[in-house]
Amino acid sequence: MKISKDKWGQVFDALASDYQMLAPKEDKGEVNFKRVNCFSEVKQGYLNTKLPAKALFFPQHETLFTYQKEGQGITVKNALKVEKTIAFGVRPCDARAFLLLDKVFNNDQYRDPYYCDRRDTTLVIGLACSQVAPTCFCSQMGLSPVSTAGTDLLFIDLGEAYAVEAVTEKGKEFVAKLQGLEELNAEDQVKLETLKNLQTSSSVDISALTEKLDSMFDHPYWDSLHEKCLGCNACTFSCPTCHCFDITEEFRKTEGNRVRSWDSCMAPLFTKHGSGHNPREDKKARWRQRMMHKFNYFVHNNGDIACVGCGRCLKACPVNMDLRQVIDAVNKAELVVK
Amino acid sequence: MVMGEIQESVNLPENQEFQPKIVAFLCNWCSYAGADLAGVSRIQYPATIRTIRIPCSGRINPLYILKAMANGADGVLVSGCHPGDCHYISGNFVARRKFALIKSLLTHVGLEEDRVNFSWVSAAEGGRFAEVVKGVTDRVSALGPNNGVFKVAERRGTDE
Amino acid sequence: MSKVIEEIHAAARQLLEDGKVDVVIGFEKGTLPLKATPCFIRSPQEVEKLIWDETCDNNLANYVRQIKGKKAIVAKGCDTRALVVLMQENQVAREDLYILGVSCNGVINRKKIEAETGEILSAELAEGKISVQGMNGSKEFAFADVKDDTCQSCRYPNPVLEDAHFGDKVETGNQEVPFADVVAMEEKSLLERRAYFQEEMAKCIRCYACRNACPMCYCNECFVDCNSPKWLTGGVDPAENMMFQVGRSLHLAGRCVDCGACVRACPQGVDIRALSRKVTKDCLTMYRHEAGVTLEDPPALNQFSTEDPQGFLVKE
Amino acid sequence: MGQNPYLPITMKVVKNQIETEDRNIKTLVLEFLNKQDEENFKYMPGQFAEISAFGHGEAPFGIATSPTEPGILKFSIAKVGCVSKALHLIEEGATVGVRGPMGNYYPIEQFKGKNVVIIGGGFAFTTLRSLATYMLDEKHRGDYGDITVIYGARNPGLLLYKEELAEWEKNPNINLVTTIDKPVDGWNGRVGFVPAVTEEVVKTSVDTYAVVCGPPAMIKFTLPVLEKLNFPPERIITSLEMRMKCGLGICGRCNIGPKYVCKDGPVFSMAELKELPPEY
Repeated sequence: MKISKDKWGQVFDALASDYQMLAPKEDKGEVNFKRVNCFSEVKQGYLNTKLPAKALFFPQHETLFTYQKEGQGITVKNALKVEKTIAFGVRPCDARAFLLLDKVFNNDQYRDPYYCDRRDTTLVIGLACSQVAPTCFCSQMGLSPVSTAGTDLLFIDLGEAYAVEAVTEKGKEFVAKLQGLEELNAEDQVKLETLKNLQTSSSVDISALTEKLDSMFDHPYWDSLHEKCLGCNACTFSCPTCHCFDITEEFRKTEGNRVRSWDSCMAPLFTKHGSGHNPREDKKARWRQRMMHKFNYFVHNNGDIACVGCGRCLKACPVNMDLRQVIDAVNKAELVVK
Repeated sequence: MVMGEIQESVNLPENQEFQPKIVAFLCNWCSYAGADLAGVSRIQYPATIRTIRIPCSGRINPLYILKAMANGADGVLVSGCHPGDCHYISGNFVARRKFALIKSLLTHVGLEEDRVNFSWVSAAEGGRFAEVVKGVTDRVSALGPNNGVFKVAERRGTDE
Repeated sequence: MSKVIEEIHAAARQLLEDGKVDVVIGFEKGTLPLKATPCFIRSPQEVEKLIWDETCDNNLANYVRQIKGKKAIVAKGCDTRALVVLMQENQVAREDLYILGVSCNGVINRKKIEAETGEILSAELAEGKISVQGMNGSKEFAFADVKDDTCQSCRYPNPVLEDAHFGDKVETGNQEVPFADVVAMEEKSLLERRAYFQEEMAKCIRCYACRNACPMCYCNECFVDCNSPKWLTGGVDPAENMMFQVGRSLHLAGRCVDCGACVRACPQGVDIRALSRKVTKDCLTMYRHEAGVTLEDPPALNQFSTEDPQGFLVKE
Repeated sequence: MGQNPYLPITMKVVKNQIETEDRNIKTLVLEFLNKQDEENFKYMPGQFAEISAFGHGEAPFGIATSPTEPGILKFSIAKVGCVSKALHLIEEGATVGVRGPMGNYYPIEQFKGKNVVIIGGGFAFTTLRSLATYMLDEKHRGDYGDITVIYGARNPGLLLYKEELAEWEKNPNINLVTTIDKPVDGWNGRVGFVPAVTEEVVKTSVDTYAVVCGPPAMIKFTLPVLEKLNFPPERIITSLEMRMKCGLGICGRCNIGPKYVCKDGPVFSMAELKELPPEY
C-alpha cells in the first residue's frame, strides 16, 4: 500500500487537531523532534535528528512531582501529564532503541510511568532511510535502514508517495482508518526493492563481542583507550540507548519539584559516594563501564546489545573517539591468559 | 552567607507601586559601616535593599551576582571601600578589575545597565550611601521586575 | 606540508629514542573526513602516525596536566599561549615540556562545510582548495571561507614559546579593526543582544564539552558540580545555561587564549566565543593584556594598577 | 509500591535523637500516617529506603527497625552531605518522604536451623540490628541455632543502639560481644579490633552463616579470618553501599558488573561478589 505525500499532508494536518504531533523540524540549523501543527513544518530530506528520539519519552529534564510545604506538612502532587501523541519521522535506529529502553524502564520489578505512559499513548510512525552515511552502522547491529522494529507503522519514501507498512496492532488499526491508500504500481515495487536492500557498509562485527568482554575486565587495552577522552557528556547525550539519569531537587521558599535529568556515566560525580569514595575513579574505569554496559552487562540482563549503530556518538565527540574502532580493537585484543 | 536569606525578605506592604528587591553586598569595613552611619543619623533611604555583609569587595565572586539575579533579585548593589582605603590594602584594587569585566560582560549579554551597580562608599559617607541606594532604587524601579537574562523560570532553580 | 610532517617525525623519534620525553602528544588521522584526533606516542616506531594539517583542531595543551612526566607536544600558536598560562598558574613545569612548535594558518570548521554539503563523505585538501563530496551534493570550497572564525581573527599563528620550530613562519595579517566581531555585537541594541544570547544559550544541552575541551578549565570541583551552595540545578533552563556560560567566561577572564576549542567541541554549535571574546577584548583595551603571550606578564586578574579604569561605577 | 515508584509516601518524624557521642549520627524514628501506607510497606531485614528531605533531596538509608516492630521505621543517619545534614536538623513533627522498601534482604530462609554470626563495625549496624531483632523475636527465635553478635567501634561513644546492646547483654538467647579498638577508661568490656575478636569468639563454621557489615578495612581483615575457619563464600553474607538515585534499577549508576546494587542487592553473598568485577 502507499499514500501520496500531499494526501498524507492533509491527514497529518487533520490529526494535528486532536493529537500532539511530534516530528523532525529544523530550528536554528539543527533538526530535532518538536511539536508541529502542520505537515509543511516537517523537515524533509535529513539524515537523522541531532538529539535522539528517546527525548520523546525520556526528556532531558522533566518534573517527577511537585510538593508544597505548609507548616510541618507536605502535599505531594504527581506532575506527569500525558497527551495522545503521534511521533512521525522516527528513523529505524531510534525506533529499535525504543525496544531496548522499554526493557530498562519497565524491568522485572518496576515500571517507570513517566516513560511508559508516554510510550503507550504514542503512535510511532517510522520513516525508513533513503540514504545512509558512512558513520551509520545499523546493518551491522542487527537492523537495517528499512527495519520496522520499534515502529507501529513504517513509511518508506518513494519520492511522490510513502509506501506504508503496518507493524503492530496499533499500526494496523491506524492504517485501517487511513484514507487515500492506493496499491503500489510496478515502478513503486522496483523502487521499494532497491530501498529494501539498502545496507550500511562498516566493518563492525559484534558476533563474539559479548563473550570477549566477559574476560576482558582487567585487560591492558583499557589503560590506553581513555587517554584522549575529555570526559564530557556529548556522546551519552546524543545516544538513543543511553538511559542514565540524575534525580535532583528544585526548591524555592515553600514550593519544590523533584526533577529528573539526563546524566552520564562519563561524568566523574556519577558514582561518587557521600563519603568521597568513588568506585569508578578515573576515565579508564568509566570508558570500560560504557563499553561493558552496552555490549556485555545489557546483554546479560536483557539479551540485546544496547547499541543501534546510529553513529551519533562518533559525530558528536570533540576528539573523534570512534566506537567502531573500539569494537574492532576489542575483537582483535588477545586475551591475557591468567 | 546562605543564599536562602535573600528569600526571607521583609514582606513590604502591598501598595500598587513596584517595590524592587535589591541585594546589597556591603564591605564590612566601609560601606556596611556607612550604611550603619546612615541609620544612626536617621537618614531615610528606601527599604528595598537586602544587605549581605562581605569581608571585602574583593570577596565578591561573579556567581554571587548571577545567583542573586537568578533567584529573583531585581537589582544588585556591590559597595566597597574607596581604592586606597581597603582594610586589606589591595582587596578593592583586585575587585575593581573583576567588577569592570563583570559589568561589561553582563551589559554585553543584554542585562540592563542599571541592574547591577558598583560603588565605593566609605564609613563616613552615611548620607552618600543613602543617595546611592535611592538612585539605584529609582533606576531599578524604572526598569521594572527582572524577568530578563538571568531570571530562572518560576518555581525552577534552587535556593539551597 | 608533508616536509613539516617528516621533520616532526624525525624530531619525535629522536626525543623518544634519547629518552628525553616519555610521550609525544600530537595528532593522528581521524576516522571522519577532515577530522584529526589527538594521539599519545610512546614508542619511536609509532611516530609515523603523527600528522599536522588544517584538520588538527583540538587544543592539546588540555592533556598536559593529566599526563605526568616529561612530554613533548606538537603545539600551534594558541596551544603555546595556553601552555604559557598553564605555566604561569603552576599547572605544568617548563622543564617537563618539549614544545614542537608549528605555525598554523588556521583550522577547518567542519560545521561550516556540513551546513552546505550535509555529512561529509570524502574530501581532498590541496593548497587553499578543499573539494568535498557530501550527502547533499559536493562542493569546492576556498580554505579561507571555511576557516574557523577564531583563526580568521588570529593574532598569534606562530608559537609564542617553543623548543623547536617546523615549517616556515606565518606573517600575521594586520587586521584593520581588532575584535571586529565584538564591536559589531556591541553596536547592536540591548534587546537585540539579549535575544541573540538567549537564543544561543537555549541550544546548550549542558554536556560540558566546552568546559572539558578548554585547557584553562581544570578546577577539581567546577561550580557547576558543587551542591553546597547549589549554584545550578541539573536542568537546561536557558537562564541557568546563561549563568553557566557567563560564569565560566568570567572565570576565564584574562586567562582565555581564544583558541576556539570550546566552539569546535560544542555539539550544539553554541556561539560561546561571543562571550569570551568580549572579556578578552576588555582585558586588552582596559589593561593592555593578552593571555599567555609572554611568561613574564601574569594573567590580567593576578595584577592591578592604581590607575585602573572605573567606568563601571554607579552614576551619582 | 503503587504504580508510580518515584512518588514517596509522607511520614511524620517522631524522634530525632543523637546516637553517637561525636553527634555525627542521629537516629530518626518515623511514624506511618495511615494504615494503608504501612500495609504497602512490607519489608524484611536488610532492605533500605530512599528518604526525601523535602527541599534538599533524597538519599538511601538502611532500615534499622525489624518488621516485628510495627508502626514505625528507624533510620540511623551519618551527617555526610546535603540530605543527611537536613535530616539531622529536622525537628520532631516534621514530614519526610519515604520510598521503599527497596533491594533484597538477608537470606532469612537459609538461616533457618543454622547458627548465625553477625559481625558489625562502626555505624554499619543499622540493618544488622534489624536482622538481630527479627531473629530474637519470640515468633522466630526457635527457627535459628545460636546467634552471636560481634560489634566493634573505635570507642564506646560510637556504638549504636546502646540500650538495645544493654538488653542483649542480659538476653540468654543471644551471645553479644562488643569491642572497642583501643582501651578507654570506664570501659570494662573487651578491647581489640573486630577481626581479632572474631578469631577468638567464633570457633566453628559448621552449619553457621556469617553476616559481615562495616568499613572496608574491617571487611578486608575479617574475611581471611572467616576463610581460615573455612566458611564457604556462599555462607558469608554482606551488604554493600553504593551511590543511588532511583533505587529501582533504572538510573544505571549503582551497578557492579551486570548487577544493580539497589535492585539485585544490597545484600550479596561472597560467592556472588566473587563473580562480579572488583569495582565497588
